[in-house]
Amino acid sequence: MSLEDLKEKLSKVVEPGDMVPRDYEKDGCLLEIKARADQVEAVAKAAREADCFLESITAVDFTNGPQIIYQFNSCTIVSRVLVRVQLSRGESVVSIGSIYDAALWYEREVFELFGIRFDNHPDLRRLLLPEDADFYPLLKDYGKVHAFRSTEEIYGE
Amino acid sequence: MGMIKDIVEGGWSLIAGMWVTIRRIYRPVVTVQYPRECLDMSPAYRGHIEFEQFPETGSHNCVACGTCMRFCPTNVIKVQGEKTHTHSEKRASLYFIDFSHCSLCGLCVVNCPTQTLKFSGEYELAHYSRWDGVIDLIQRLEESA
Amino acid sequence: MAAWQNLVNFLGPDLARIVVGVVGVLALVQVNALFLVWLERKVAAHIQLRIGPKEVGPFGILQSIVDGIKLVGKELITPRHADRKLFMLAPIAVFLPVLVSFVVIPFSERLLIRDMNVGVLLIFAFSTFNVLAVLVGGWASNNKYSLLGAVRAVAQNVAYEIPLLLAVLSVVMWSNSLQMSEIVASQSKVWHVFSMPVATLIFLICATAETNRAPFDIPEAESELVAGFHTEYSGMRFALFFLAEYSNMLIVSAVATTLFFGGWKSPPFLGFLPVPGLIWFFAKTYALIFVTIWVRWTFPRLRFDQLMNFCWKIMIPAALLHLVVYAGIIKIVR
Amino acid sequence: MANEFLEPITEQTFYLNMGPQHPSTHGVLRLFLKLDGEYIVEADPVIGYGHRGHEKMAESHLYEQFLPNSSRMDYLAGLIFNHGYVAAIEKMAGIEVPPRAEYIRVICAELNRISSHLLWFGTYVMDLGGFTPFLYSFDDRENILDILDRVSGSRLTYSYCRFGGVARDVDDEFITATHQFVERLRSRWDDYHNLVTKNVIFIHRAKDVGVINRELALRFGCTGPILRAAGVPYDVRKAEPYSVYSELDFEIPTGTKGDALDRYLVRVQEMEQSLHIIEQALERLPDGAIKAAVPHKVRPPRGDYYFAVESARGAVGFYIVSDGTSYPYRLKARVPSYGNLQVLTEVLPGTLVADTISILGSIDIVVPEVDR
Repeated sequence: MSLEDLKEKLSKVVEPGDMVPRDYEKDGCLLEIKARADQVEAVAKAAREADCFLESITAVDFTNGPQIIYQFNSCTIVSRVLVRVQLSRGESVVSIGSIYDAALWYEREVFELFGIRFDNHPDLRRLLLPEDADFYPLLKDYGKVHAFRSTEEIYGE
Repeated sequence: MGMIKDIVEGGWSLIAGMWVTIRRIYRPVVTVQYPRECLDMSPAYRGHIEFEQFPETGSHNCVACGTCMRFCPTNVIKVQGEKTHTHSEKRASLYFIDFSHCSLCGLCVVNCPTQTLKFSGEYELAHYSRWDGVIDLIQRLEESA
Repeated sequence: MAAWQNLVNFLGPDLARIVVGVVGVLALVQVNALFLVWLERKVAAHIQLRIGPKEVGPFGILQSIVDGIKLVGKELITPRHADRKLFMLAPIAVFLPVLVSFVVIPFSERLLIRDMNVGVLLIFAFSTFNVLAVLVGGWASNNKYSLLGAVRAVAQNVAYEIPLLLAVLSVVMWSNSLQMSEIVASQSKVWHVFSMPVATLIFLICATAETNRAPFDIPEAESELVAGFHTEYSGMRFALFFLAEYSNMLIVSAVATTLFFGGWKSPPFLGFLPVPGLIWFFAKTYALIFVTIWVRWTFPRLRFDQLMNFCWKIMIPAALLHLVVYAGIIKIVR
Repeated sequence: MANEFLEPITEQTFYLNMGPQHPSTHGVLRLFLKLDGEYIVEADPVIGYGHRGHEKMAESHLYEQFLPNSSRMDYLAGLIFNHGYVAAIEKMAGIEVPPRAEYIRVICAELNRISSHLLWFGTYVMDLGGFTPFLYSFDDRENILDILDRVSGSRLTYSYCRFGGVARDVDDEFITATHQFVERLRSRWDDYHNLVTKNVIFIHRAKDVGVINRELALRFGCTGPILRAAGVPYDVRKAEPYSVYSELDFEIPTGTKGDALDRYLVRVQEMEQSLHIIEQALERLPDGAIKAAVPHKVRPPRGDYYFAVESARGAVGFYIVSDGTSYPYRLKARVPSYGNLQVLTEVLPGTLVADTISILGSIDIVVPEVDR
């Protein structure tokens, strides 16, 4: 499966304007997709059909709400796709655990570290932290951090 | 027949394995009986830091600029300097490291502007109390001199 | 009064013999276990390019005595929900059959405690007792690892008992007696290891399995079941299990020596050497033990189902076939 | 039928807590197993006992200050993580690394990979009950540690790669010692194969055990030797060549079935390939500087960046969001063992307790790497 193939599959589920090509040499990924929270499942399905594997799910906390980042990559030809989902505070996302089993743990991790809930997740317990942890350590208002910024300050949009 | 072949081949593989181990019995041992004999440390070995003694001054060159303090990831270093008289250069009067938190990254050594820090070859660093990990580098330098 | 005296007269020499024998056996068992622990550590170390014990005594030979003293000094921990009585009983029960088995082993021509006419039977009857102790210990510990280990031990020992006995049966048929001294006598010309090598191999493999030694140490399987049936045992109770393991090694090696390697007899071509039978006996026994140790430190462990398959699909048919073939041979020869 | 007259058996299964303290969970991993006899019905790996919050630590540390943390995630392949982290920041900040430094990094990283595989080899066979190969492989591994100790000053957590180069130059003694080691390890293969690879007991314990096929590996995001054992020639060193790997010639060993034996063979062949890489790199080792001039505090431009390297266990990725200061805004480490461990939930059910050990060992996890 080539990158073009993946692009074609993805263009069916997101608007072409939301697909931003990235410079691999500079950024380490080839394509960035700005998705809405309700598009995540469709994007994951498209990636799965294009024979990609889920590299990681992570999140970044900004003043204007956390951002979830999904990374898909293919094991035949490098085609790293970054799916960026901007959430408002307290908003939840649909779990893609039914499409990628790897997502089950990544989502649990994001949940416990950022407090982002994943709908339809079969087992949303804490993974790395103790079961009774009532804090979300990677949020920028927890503990010692260097800065707390908005997305504009970093991506300049 | 296949089964008998499997048994014979399997048995042969076991004997080959036993041949490998029995030959080792008379080979020289490779372990070092540590407290009885010690190996030389490699020249690059990174122990905790200590002061370099410069032959020109016979002492360290620490000017207590605090670069090492700021670069230390775990805030291991505490340094204080004083001026002996108004126009003299600042000199370190207190230099403590808490080795028990040190990760031996060497950022202090790399970033030291006067190159007065170096790694020691110390490797027997187990202590009974966590306070034994606190080392006074100035005192250490004086004792070694 | 007369009856009492009669009893003493009747038992007298025999009683003295038994008392001295038991004391001697006890001493032998202890010293042997201490020596074997040291030997095992030393052999393992040299196979692995290490030195092994070296600090206590010359070549570290006193290391196991020091270890023993340490174990005696340790607290005996009983898990909270364990079956206390059985938990205490198991280490004793595992040690008892060891003592009994030594009664019939002929160490040399004269040196045997009791020359029973059912010697072989007695040894194998009591060696089966061993597994009961393991089961009791594993069950009473109230620990899942111990239980799994005990269950494995039972299945394994029951299975391997069969080919073991079948292999011994060939020897018994050949020498026409269950008496240990008779079996030794029957090997004056040819040792059974040369006349029936397959039976010897079967016996040695099964004996390794019976004593739970690697590669058949699945009841203890330290990387799977922590320590198997003796996970919860500490101090002297653990030491007794340990002692029993090494004594069992000595017993099976001694029995193998008696049954297959000519017992206390010297090798035929070395008959001119003025070496007493006792030395020959122990030399052979410890040579066999060395092989067991060597095997242990070479191979990985079998999986449980593979172990059972190996027994039921290879060992038992082979032993049965061997028995039938030898029955025919004996019929023809005699 | 007859069953109607029997007492209904409500519970046939029981739970077994394998770990956090267990001889073969390699660290503080806990496997929560539901057993039916010795057969596993359900498996739930419980992780997080060694969670140190490296990602949170990064947010309050300078880029330089996070450097020692990188090799403490995976203490067995510390140098590769080190390399990955440093290379990520260099790419971000546009730092050119002198070629000599790149070659030294590759040599040391490959040595580190071999040392990790050797340790795995020993512990895997030890999990299966064979104790002796463990000490033989440690004997060889000790040579690597000595070599790396000579250049980096540390035996496990190297912190050897620095922004713009490496911390210390290598000397002739390093080169001869590495050559000697390559020869020594090659001469040891025969013994290893006779002792382990051809051993009938070992083959029985590893063959057809814990089959992870391509489909399963992709669903769980497994990378590294697990994916390669399933027949997928995916190696970050080939797929997205970093450092000087594009100039070096090596093959990606693959398996066919994806069972424990395939994973074993893939790793053993990988060690041989690493030796091959080391030989080439030593031959081409250029002269020159070992460190580019870099500012005391690196300030990568704003934006996000992802960089992947191949560790001994699979694809390691560093996802870094920079806000233009000398502190990372967010640093995420994608670790290979995470996906590799998670696949146990699917692979373990239906196997025996003894197989659990074999599968867990063949997957080669490093728990501090999973926990981070």
